[in-house]
Amino acid sequence: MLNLDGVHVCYGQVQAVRGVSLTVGAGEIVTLIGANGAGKSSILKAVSGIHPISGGSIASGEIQLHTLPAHRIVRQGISHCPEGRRVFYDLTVRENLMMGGFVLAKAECAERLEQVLGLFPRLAERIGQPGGTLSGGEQQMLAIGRALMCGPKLLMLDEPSLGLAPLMVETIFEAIMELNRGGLTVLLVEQNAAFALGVSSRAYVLENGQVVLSGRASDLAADPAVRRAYLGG
Amino acid sequence: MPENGLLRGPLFSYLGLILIFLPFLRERVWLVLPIMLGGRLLHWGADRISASLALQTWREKAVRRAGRNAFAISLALFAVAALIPFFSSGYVTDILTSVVLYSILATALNITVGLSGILVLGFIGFYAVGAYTTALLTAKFALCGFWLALPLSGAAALACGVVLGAPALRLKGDYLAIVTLGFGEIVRIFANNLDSFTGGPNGILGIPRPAIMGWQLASPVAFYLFVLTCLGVTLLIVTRIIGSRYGRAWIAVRENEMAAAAIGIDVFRKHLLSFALSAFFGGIAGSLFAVKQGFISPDSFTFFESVLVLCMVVLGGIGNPAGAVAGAFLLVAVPEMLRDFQLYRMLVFGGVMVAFMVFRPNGIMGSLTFALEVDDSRDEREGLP
Amino acid sequence: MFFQHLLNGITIGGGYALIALGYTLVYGVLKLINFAHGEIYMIGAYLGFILISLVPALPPAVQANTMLVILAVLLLAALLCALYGYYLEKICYRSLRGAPKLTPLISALGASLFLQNFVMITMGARDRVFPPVITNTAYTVGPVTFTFLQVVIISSSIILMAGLSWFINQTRLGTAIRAVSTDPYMASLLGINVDAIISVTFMAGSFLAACAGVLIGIYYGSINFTLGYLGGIKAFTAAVLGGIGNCTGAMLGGFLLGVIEALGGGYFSTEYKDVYAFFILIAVLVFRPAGLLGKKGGERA
Amino acid sequence: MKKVLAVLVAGLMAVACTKQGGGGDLIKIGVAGPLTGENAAFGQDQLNGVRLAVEEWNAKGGIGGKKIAIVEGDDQRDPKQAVTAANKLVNDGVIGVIGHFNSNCSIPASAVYNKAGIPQISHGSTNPKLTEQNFDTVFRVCGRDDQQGKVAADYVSGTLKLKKVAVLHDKTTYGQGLADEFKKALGSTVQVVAYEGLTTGEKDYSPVVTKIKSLAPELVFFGGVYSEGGLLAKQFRAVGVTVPFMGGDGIMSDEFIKIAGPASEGAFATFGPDTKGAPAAKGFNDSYRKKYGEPGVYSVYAYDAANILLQSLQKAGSDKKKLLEAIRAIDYSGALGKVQFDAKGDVKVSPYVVWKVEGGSYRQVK
Repeated sequence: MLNLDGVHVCYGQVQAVRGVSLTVGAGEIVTLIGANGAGKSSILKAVSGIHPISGGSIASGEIQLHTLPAHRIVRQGISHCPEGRRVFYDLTVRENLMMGGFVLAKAECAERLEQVLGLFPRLAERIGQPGGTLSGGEQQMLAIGRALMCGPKLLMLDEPSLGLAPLMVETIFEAIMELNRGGLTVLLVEQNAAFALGVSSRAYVLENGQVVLSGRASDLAADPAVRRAYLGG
Repeated sequence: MPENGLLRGPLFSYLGLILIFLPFLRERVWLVLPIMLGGRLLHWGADRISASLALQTWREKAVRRAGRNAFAISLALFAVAALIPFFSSGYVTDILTSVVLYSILATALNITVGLSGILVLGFIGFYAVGAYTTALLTAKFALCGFWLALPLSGAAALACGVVLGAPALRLKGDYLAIVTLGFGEIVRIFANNLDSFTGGPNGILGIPRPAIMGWQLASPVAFYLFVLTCLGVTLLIVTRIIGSRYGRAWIAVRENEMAAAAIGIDVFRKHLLSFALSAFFGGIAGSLFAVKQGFISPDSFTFFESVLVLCMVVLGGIGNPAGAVAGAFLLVAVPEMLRDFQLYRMLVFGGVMVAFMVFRPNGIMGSLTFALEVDDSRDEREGLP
Repeated sequence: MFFQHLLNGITIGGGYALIALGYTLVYGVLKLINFAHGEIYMIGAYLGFILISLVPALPPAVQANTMLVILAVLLLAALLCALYGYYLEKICYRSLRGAPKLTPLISALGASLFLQNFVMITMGARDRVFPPVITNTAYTVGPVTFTFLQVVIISSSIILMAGLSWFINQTRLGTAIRAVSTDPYMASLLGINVDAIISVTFMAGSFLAACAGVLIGIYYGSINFTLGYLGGIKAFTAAVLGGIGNCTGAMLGGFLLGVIEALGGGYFSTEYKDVYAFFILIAVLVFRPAGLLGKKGGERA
Repeated sequence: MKKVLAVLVAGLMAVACTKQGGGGDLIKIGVAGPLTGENAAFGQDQLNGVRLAVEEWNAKGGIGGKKIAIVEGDDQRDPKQAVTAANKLVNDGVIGVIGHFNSNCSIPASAVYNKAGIPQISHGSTNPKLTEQNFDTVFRVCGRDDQQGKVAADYVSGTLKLKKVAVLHDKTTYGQGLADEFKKALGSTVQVVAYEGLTTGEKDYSPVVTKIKSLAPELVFFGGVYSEGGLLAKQFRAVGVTVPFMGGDGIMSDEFIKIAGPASEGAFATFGPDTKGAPAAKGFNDSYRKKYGEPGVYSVYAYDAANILLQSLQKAGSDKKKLLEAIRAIDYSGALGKVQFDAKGDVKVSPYVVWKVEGGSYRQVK
């Protein structure tokens, strides 16, 4: 589904990602865990084409993603739900969702809208409200719903639980798992390592822009070093 | 990165658009086409050249080296500038005097635009206040000599700066910009309409040249040397201020207002101070302009002039005092050099301005720190791991 | 007399509003002031003039249909002018994306000078006189005298604004423009081609400016190459008055500016007409720092 | 970067060079005026007028075996640019200057020419101040606004016998100067019901038109040029004000009639006597039309100014003092008729007459 090979990402003089290689197989939930500044978000940005890579390659099947501009990558079925939700504040919930389906034909878009509203009934209640008036959790639902509108094969989620009440976090993660059961591949970046490892099949641990550990999520959850560093005990 | 489609598409389409004007074309218009073509080709060439990293590092090194020896270099440049009129004509001296006057003006504007990051679109208003103060004091009402009028002109402009700044500086970015634009226009309209006071559109004639110890600065060369000295003093004061604690506070405010406020800098007062200071030097420049021309009228203080001065600051490199001088030189001297293009002068000038920005978006001497600050635009900054 | 001034103000305000929309649209997506917009308006007027002068070459049967001809001229001029807007953005702005904030200002001004002088050279420095395409009958209702052309101007500016409103609020492309202006980064993550949207925005703004140019050319009857300067400043003021970045604000600002000028000029002195406008602007900004309909926080960081 | 700049500079020079025909065997005369910018139309008329005169002289073999060349000085109607352009012309070694056009440019520039001791013959600056500076280098072939204002005022109060007029001007040195002189010359019998300034470059004058309509004057006088004048006349007519419109030499142009359309009918303008129909100017008109199209009203003034300069030069030689004396003593008769200068540099005979638009073109009425 997704192959990163020796990817480097730079911000000016700063090297954020140094030679990361990882794979995400079809139908998997893969988690990237690591401290702030470990390079997790940078990897997602590199995949979605928002930030250019300075070395290595990113491929999905035959397609070299890093050669495409950002707006073309969505058309490859890769959707990126960034950190901080970034709901369009002035646009209504419906408009927000419709924007998620911008790459689709109009009829198809309306169809997807029904599906997404089915997944998040809360959004259906708020359909005419501007995005900015929603609560944090609702905004997160909207952000995920919007990312799903294009009917992606791979969904990249950046910190979906950030700043949410625990109950809401559970709702969100349940939705993610349900989507996964429906065949969606998920690449997750999460600070809440306990939750993340609980839902995912495999995980990579990043430090200073490099992969230091990788393996099955359950194995990593049992790893003493990981427990000490990320699971608080 | 998106492919560079600049070369292929527009050329032919522009040709098409020009053809719309065809029924009215005269033979001479074909001169325009090579210029447009040339512009595109140059752009393409510049892309190629700036792509080579060697140039970038070469430039950085040169800038650093120049930075270390800034004082010596400026002294040498001033010496050269002071000698030029002795080897050239009155016309060149006249142009150079204009360059120096605009340099003072651009340096003054650079205090707000460059150091505090405030966009000012009506800066010429302060210049006008200074010029009219001098004209009224020395010519119209003959109340005092130039040497008293000079600081008074600065003071009058400074007072305007405070009066305008106190309410306006609470506004943000482009809103502030248009308030200053309004100010500039209001000053000009009043100057044009208060006939009995400012002479209306006729302006004020017969402003005497200053005298130093009884020696009238009547000759163009003497006057040129005088304004050059004024520029030197202005630059010295401004660079001193930049290097001081105040200057660093300004830069802090420019880089990040919130953070500056958080460490206890009173952002509003810093802005007001820089605004007033900038107005003061603008007034001084206006006063010098009045005695240079010997005649002022509202025509000299249009919005276009404000924009021209702003262009000097940006073209030279925002926040860099040397850049302001370079920008002034470029924008005064280049149109003069282009006089031989006659009818096409301003057309070519416009084209050169566009080309210049496309080649060197940071200005001729854009300070490196500023360039870096701008490079990480919003999106990337948020993504910094 | 008050109503007469009001009507005069609304007529001229309609033109300001159409141009102001261009500033506001571009400001929305790029967060910068398109200083060459006034020149685009001027170009639009000239394109209209060129097209109208071609009308006598048409078969008489077509010419007889005056309104249709004018509509066609308006549309064609606006579409051609949209191309100017497209290339203006491509040459002066696109290559400067990510450059210091004031840099595009210079290239825009350079483009202004270029376009202005280009038109001066190709079309001549003299005023160009629009052929009188519509017989301009005057009507008097009570104390107010208005002309047929005034009605045309006001109604077409309202129709155009309604059209823009529909485009921005009801279509997918329009929603994408709004999305890009709130968060271009997120928009590109959703597969929206931000560059293309910016081009569309410039084209829409230029389209409206050209309409204003042609209408004003027909209304006043003469145009010259310096037209864009004053029109540009006034419309920019209107856009800020209403709250730059806000389309309704631009329309409101345009009409308001026109009315202020008409009333100020009519009741006090014409010489200070622009002063009233700027004073009101400053007063409004002091109390509402982001314009009449702007968002509280002023501009986004 | 250096390379690019080099290419750029080389390109500029290449184009620049094609425009220059160097050589020291030339007599240079300056043409200073608004060659670009808002008033470029006037500037181009002026330039073409001078060009025609120079071509004629060159066709005759020049002066003293030397060809005559024109050096252009563009002032963009900006006084500051005017001083710069004047300095440039002086520096280029011109023996005399035709121009400037706008009074606000002529006045500051005249100081430069005076200092250099070279003659300046303005073809269109009518503001009295120009020749009131005691400069022996300043001449003009056009009249003065005080003469012109008086002729207009006399016509209004004497011939038309009107009692109420509105006075408008465009807030320029020329326009306001003329309006003031007109107002001054009206005397006590005529009431000025409105005196207002307009902004040049604007299209909409409805506030002032509405206001003046309510004051019901019997005539509207406008000090300014045709761009604004035409629009004003048109807008007055559109709201039903049918009283005559009057202006100075600035609206004396076919452009005025074109812009105002039918509203120009019956409008008055003060200007010099007929040149287009005058037999003396026939030669000028014919050859101008052939080369540059329809002459602007000031083309002939520029043409004659150039002829006066060149004729004096032929007589006096290149000595500056002698040249000035020769111009002052000239008894010229050309397209404009007879031209002689008084001590100040003004023309001896006040040239103004009143014109009226009848049947879509200007006719001399007095």
